Amino acid sequence: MMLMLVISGFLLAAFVPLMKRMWGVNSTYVAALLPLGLTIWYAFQYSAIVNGETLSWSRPWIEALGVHFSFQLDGLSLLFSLMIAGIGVFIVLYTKGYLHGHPMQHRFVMFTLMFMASMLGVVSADNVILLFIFWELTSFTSYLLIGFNHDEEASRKASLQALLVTGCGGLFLLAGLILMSIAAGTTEISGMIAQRDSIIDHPHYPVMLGLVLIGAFTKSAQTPFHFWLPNAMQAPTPASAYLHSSTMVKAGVYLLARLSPVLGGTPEWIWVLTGIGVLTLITGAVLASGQTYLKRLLAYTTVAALGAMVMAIGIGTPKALQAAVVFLLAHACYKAALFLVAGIIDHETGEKNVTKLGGLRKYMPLTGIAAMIAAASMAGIPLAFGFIGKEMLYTAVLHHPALTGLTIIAGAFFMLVAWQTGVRPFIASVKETPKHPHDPPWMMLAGPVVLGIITLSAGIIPGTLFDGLAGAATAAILAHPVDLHLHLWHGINTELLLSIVTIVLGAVAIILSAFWIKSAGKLRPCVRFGPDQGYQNLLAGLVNFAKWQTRMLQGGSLRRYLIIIVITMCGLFVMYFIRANFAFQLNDLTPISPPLVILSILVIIAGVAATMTNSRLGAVAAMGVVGFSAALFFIYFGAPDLAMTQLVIETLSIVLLVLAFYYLPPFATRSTWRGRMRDGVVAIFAGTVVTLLILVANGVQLSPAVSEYYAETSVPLAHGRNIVNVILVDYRGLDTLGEITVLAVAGIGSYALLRLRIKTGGKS
Amino acid sequence: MNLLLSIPVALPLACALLTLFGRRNIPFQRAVTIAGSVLNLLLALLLFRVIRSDGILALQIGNWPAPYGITFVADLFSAVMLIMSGLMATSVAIYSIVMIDEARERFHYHVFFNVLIMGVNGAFLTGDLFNLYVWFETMLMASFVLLSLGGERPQLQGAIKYVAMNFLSSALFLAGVGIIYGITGTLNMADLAVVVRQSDHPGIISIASVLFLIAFGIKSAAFPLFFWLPASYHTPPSPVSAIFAGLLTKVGVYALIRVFTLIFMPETEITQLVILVMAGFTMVTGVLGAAAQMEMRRLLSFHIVSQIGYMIMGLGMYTAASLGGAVLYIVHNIIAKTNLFFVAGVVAHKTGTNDLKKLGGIYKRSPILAVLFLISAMALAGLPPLSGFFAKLSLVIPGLSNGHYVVTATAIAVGLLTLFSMTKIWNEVFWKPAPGDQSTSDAALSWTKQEKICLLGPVVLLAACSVVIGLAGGSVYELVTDIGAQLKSADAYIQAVLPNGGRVP
Amino acid sequence: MKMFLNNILLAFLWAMFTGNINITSLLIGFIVGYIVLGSIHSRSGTSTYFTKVPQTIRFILFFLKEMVVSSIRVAYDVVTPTYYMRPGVIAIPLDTRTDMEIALLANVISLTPGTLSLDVSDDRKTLYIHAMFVDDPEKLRLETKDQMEKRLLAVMR
Amino acid sequence: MEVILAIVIGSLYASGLYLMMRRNIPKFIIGLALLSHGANLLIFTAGGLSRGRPPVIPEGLEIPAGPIADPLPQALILTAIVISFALLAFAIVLILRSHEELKTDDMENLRENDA
Amino acid sequence: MTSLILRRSTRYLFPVIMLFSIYLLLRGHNEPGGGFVGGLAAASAYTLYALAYDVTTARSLLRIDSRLLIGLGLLLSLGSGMLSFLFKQPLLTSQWAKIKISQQYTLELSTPLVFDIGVYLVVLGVTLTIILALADHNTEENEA
Amino acid sequence: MSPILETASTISILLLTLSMVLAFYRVLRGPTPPDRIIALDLIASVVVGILAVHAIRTGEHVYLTAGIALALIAFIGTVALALFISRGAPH
Amino acid sequence: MKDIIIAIFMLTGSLFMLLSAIGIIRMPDLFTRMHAATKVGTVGVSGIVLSLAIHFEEMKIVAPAILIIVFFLATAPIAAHMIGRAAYDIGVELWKGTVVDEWNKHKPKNDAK
Ligand code: NA
Ligand code: NA
Repeated sequence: MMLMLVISGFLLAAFVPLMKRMWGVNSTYVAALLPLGLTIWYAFQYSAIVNGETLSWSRPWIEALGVHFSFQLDGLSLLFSLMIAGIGVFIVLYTKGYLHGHPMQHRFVMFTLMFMASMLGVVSADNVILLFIFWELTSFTSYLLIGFNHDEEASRKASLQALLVTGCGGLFLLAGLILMSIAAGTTEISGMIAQRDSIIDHPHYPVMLGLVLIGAFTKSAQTPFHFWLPNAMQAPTPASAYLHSSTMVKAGVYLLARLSPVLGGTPEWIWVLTGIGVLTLITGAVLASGQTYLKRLLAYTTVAALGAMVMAIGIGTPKALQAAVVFLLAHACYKAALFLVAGIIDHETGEKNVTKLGGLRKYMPLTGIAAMIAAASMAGIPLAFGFIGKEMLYTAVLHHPALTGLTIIAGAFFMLVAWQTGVRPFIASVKETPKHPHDPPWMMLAGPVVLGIITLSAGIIPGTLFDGLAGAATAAILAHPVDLHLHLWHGINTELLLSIVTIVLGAVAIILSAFWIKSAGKLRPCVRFGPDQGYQNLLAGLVNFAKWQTRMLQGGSLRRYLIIIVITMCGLFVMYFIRANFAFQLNDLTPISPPLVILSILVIIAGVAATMTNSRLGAVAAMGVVGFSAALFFIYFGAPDLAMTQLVIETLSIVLLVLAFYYLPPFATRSTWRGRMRDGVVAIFAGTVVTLLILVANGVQLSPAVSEYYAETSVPLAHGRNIVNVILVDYRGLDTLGEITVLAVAGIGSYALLRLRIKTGGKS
Repeated sequence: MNLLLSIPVALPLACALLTLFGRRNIPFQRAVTIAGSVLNLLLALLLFRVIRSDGILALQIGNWPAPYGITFVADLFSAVMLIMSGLMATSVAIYSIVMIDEARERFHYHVFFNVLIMGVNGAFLTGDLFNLYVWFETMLMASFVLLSLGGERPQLQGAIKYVAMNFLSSALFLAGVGIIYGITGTLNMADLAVVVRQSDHPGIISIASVLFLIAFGIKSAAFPLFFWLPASYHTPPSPVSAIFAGLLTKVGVYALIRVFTLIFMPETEITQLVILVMAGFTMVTGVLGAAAQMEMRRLLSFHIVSQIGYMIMGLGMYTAASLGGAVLYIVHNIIAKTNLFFVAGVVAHKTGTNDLKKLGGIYKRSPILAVLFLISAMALAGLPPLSGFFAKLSLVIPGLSNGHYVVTATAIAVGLLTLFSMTKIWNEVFWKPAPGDQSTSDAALSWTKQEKICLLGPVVLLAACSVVIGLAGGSVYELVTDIGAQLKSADAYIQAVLPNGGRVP
Repeated sequence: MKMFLNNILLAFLWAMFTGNINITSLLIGFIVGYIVLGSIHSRSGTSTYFTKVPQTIRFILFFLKEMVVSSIRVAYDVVTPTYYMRPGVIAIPLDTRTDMEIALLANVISLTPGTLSLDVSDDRKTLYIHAMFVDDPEKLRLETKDQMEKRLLAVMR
Repeated sequence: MEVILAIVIGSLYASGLYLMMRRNIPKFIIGLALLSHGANLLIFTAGGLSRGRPPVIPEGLEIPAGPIADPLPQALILTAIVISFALLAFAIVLILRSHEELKTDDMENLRENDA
Repeated sequence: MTSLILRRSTRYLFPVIMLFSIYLLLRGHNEPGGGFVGGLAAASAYTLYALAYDVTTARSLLRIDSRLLIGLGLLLSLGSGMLSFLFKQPLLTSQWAKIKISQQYTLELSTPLVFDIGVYLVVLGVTLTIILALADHNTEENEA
Repeated sequence: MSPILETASTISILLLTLSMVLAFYRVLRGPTPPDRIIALDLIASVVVGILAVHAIRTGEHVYLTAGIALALIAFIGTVALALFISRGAPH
Repeated sequence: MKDIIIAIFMLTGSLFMLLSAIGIIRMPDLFTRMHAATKVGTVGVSGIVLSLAIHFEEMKIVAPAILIIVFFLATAPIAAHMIGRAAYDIGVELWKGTVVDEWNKHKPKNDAK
């Protein structure tokens, strides 16, 4: 059941092309029914989960690898699932308007559904490998979504970047998860929680932690991996709204929250998460403030917000975790709304630069209201949900002055960005835009409006709306129940004061914004030293290194290939010879016969002569001598069949060579003296190794040879007196069958090669 | 039942003969090749079922008792490889109908193809070291001809190097056989396994094993012995590239695994180390080679090298699990790689080039081709839940469990680079707008009925396999675990070949 | 007829190969020979095969003697420090007509006293030989024609 | 004798390899042939040299009268000889065709397709 | 124009060599010889013919396309090996039949012999295919 | 085997091997291509000689067939080589 | 007695072989070397093979032995003729002591390569 629910997005995606054929553009509406249905289903689970129940479902998949279809729906999962499915509804609807008339609209919907399913999988999987599978699928589907406008090079680059960065992180994550599984002896997260000690105390714990964190940080765009997220704004806006504000980028946060009871609480955990989190918070906030393009502005604040969540999880106190959950929820609502609004603005005006926008409230009042609510939430203005989140965050960091200070500064920047993105375009003086704007169709407005309503109501009655869900989620992170209550008003306390400070600072920032943007613009060259440039350099360096390596190794010179192979072989032999550490057993040798010695010298000279001569006839003759001598060896040691075959083949080989040389140019010496010396040394090295090898084998006889059997059975059983022939046609006839097949192919193949000439087409 | 064991060799030879005699009738040749391949596949499936339920089958060719005659042995590993061979033969045979020009068919393409399959099947089945050499030569000779048939310039350039290095490999293999026979007096691999396990001269056996390591290392294109592969695999017609890329190199790996698990591996840790080092460098150099390429088939060729590294990594770790992983990787890679070469061929067929710079817009022009490519490419890159992911996982887990951190980390990192290369193809060939004249280059690709069946059919089939292996991971993995166990402990193999304990001394 | 004789000859040859000269081996030899001859189509006829036998034997003996003698002469020149030879290339006008006769003559000349056939002129009327001991070209020419060609033709015709 | 033969085989391997490394393509063929000779002799030597009788059982006997040379390596070499002959023939044809198409006898001119 | 002497000599040497090759083939099971060396010897005979005359003559002497000869040989070998399937025996299990011709002479028919004949034909066919194709290589034709 | 034959055959083998060495020298030296060919041709004859002496020494007649093969077939190589040097190749 | 005859044949044959080999070393030009190689070599082989025939006596061995001789006699002159012709064709120089070259009259020198 749960498997079907989770992957229903994939199933429906498979039918999207068919739906398109049946219902045309309206199929998008049909597609929206799925997230809607899912949202409703999850909503139905609400009460049970809030009451502390956990829904789990498990089916075996790959037992031996510890991969099961095991899902678990607890508070944390439910929170995310509701977000994913719920926002999914609006995204799909939004697409209908945003990609109106786009021939590939259905494909975008398809990818969105697939992404949704992957995301649901990530947040419901209990098995780490299963989780990883969905994790990778989110990377992959987001690759397709970011690269949706693939005609543009920027889109392709950005999608690749996102894929490589998150994919790279994914691989670290995989290693980390496997190491954790090995340490814990289970692949289920629920099981790992029980085995927490064996993981925490494992000598490889820092490694596991590091690996998992890299995975989470890349996904959630933590500094220094944050750079891919702003670039990913090449994606169509609904994708950005979905992936890069409310869902995918939060997968890392989810993972940290999910594994917090397994890995968390250690000093390493706390320091790294808090440090990276706050660093990301500040980086994102500062970089955001210098931007003028709508979506990039939003993207950088997303980075910052993710940093805040990571920081909160790192702190790890119940209050901090609560803050993380609530902030996450609030952020999802306002950021998705703002992205959608940004898309509407872009769609309606054709303008992306906030400084060139103004007075839109006249043309798109509804959009403006929704945008301003979202902006208020982002700025942390009371009555908006964001205020609650920010207050709680302050509570969480309060004990630490540095964190508090940095958070306040970030909050001020948030307010600036909220102003830039959600307010200014609507209230500033009217500016000309490429297109004449007006409120978008309802499908596009639905998202911002509904999210605005939620933001507002959650800001006013947070407890009623989210006490249960946030509590259950926090409980899941803590792995024990908590009592959580959200209030708009806590009385006058430090947090409130900090909020006021933030708002004042933010107001100042807004007033100084024009100046700030200008000076921040000057800072932009600094980005050259940032991680984005690092990524570019790394990639270019990789390709250059690859080219260099390929030139070195695969340069096209056969002799170099051969030399490398031969030296490798000889090197290995030498290594083995030395390691084996034995003496040659040169006993039991056949007595030396002077004529054979002479013959041997003859063969050696002939071989060397063949290498030295530039006379083709000389080479052929030398070869002939080697052949005749080999035949004589065969005769001396009792192999008449071999000798005869060798002699006849020698003749035919000569004919063949003569024919070949008729068509080929005469021999020529092309190598330098040095080259010949080098080849000679390598060849002699190889020859020496072969000689040693034979001598090694010569002294050993581990068991009697099987051929005794042939001598005994050749006449009585195989009816032949020439044992060699009997072996060839009977005992080992299959060898011969294979061999004549080789021959046949050589014959027919040579014929075909000689006769068939196909002129090369394009390639010269 | 075990009498059937010789059919995978006899049948392709019979088909080769039929196609030789029917050389003027091309439709007849095609029908014979396809029918033969399908029969082979069915037979392999049947054998697999039998072996899965009844255990290892052995057949004494010529009715001479082992170890005196030649034994054919089919354990699970062999059976799976036979299925692969049948599957590849079938899909390539169908694919060839469109992709091989009639001139080559008139010049006995089908003969060579069938002989190639015969050699491959023989190599998978034989339990005799010298017989293995013969099948390697059969395969090799057929591949020489297939590679050069047609005599186009790039073909010939590649073929010379291919011939040179594979000849060297054969010479070393032959030398190895000679030495091994000299030392042990037997060629039967099960008998060898017995002799070696009882011997007190491990050093000498392991010295002899170097010859096999190099010989099979060359055949399977491991570092630093792979040079012939990128030099040649992109030059012949695409069906030939496809069968080479998918099946042929894996025969080398098969031999490596077979010989080293059965005969040499029990010997020494150093061999394991050597293999692991080889594996790591193979992965890295291959994938970097691919990163430097701007031509589809060349890029894919380097990837073959890279992925061979994974397979021999499984051998190098030498646990039941890692051996199973290696087998799974082989299976996955045969399917995915063949399919990628198929797609590359189709792209070249439709556009006239495989040059990434000149290509583009295929995503728009043929979404179906794009999807099919993407499935295989992502399978290759190890995207879950496709076959490649589990294949990699089944190597990574034993790697991390047994403390082979360096090579495992390499394997994981190379996965990312593989992804990089696959997306490069995807970007350049499919996503990027076609360079040049938009009006002609944006038109949707049209497929004749024959093309639909012969080009897309096999591609769909193999892509489906990649998906199914991933999704049906449970039973597949159970199978490879059993294969790994069978390989790790040679007992069942020896028992099947030498039921009476072999020779009476 | 010639065909038949050839066949018999081959059958005999077969028996000699096997070393068992008896009916069965001759019979098999005949069959094998038939196949061999059947695979080529040679046709040129003489009929007086049986009458030539004594002449042939005499010629063979003469030839063998000449061969040994000439070998000794050459060998002598090889071992002795000074060269006694007076080599030269001589043209010998031919009376032989058929190709077979020319070929046989040339081969026989090659194997006998210090002479070596180099080539036959295109009009088949002259045989060029290399001789080791050319004291007088005319004498050598006559000797060769008289001793070799005449005897050979006697056998052949 | 084994030692001497081992040296002979080593020298054949060396000569063969050296010729295969030449830039001049026709020399490659000779290298191939020498290497094959080396491999054949290697099997012969490694299989055990013996001054025994040839492995032909005299007529009328059931089993050989005395020790015989090991017939198995001989059979293997016979197979290998013929295979290397086929390889040699094919290599010759291939090199000939390459020379025709590529118009060069220099191995170093065959680089364009490698990477 | 090749040498007249060579051509004439070839006419009588050719059948002799062929005979020798068949002799080698048939005695192979009991004495040195066999299909390989027999086939090679036969190929030498045809090669001699091609050298003395020309390729066309040598081809016409063979009468049958050498590639078919290869196929025929392989077919014989494979067929003799598969005969054992009839008796439910493994591939290449030898079958023997003795036919008594006369008192001393028994004709032994056996699958190994047929197998060896196949080898002979393949070796002959292959060698000839290659040598003849090489020898008249300059013609450009694309006909199979 | 009698001592006479033993000695004679040993001397013979040595003489023949020596002949081979000398012929081989001519193969290496040339100077003209035909020189190499006749030397190779002579080596073939020497091989038959060695073969025959070896047959006597061992009492094995099975080597004889190899002698026939050489006598009948080796000259074909010589013919091919001769044709090669005179005209480049046969056709 | 028989052994002595065998030994004589064998040694004579071998000696002839050696002389033939010395011949092709010592003789001044190709054509004279050919005399040594062809004739002396053939006689040498024949001697050795004859000794073999005498040694074994049986028809089974004598017949093939004779065949070896016959075949040598049949093929050696052909080979010699082909080489001689080729040598003359490509203009291999005759020894300076050559007394007469009648072929040259019919064959213009520029024909040689
Ligand atoms: Na030994
Ligand atoms: Na040994």
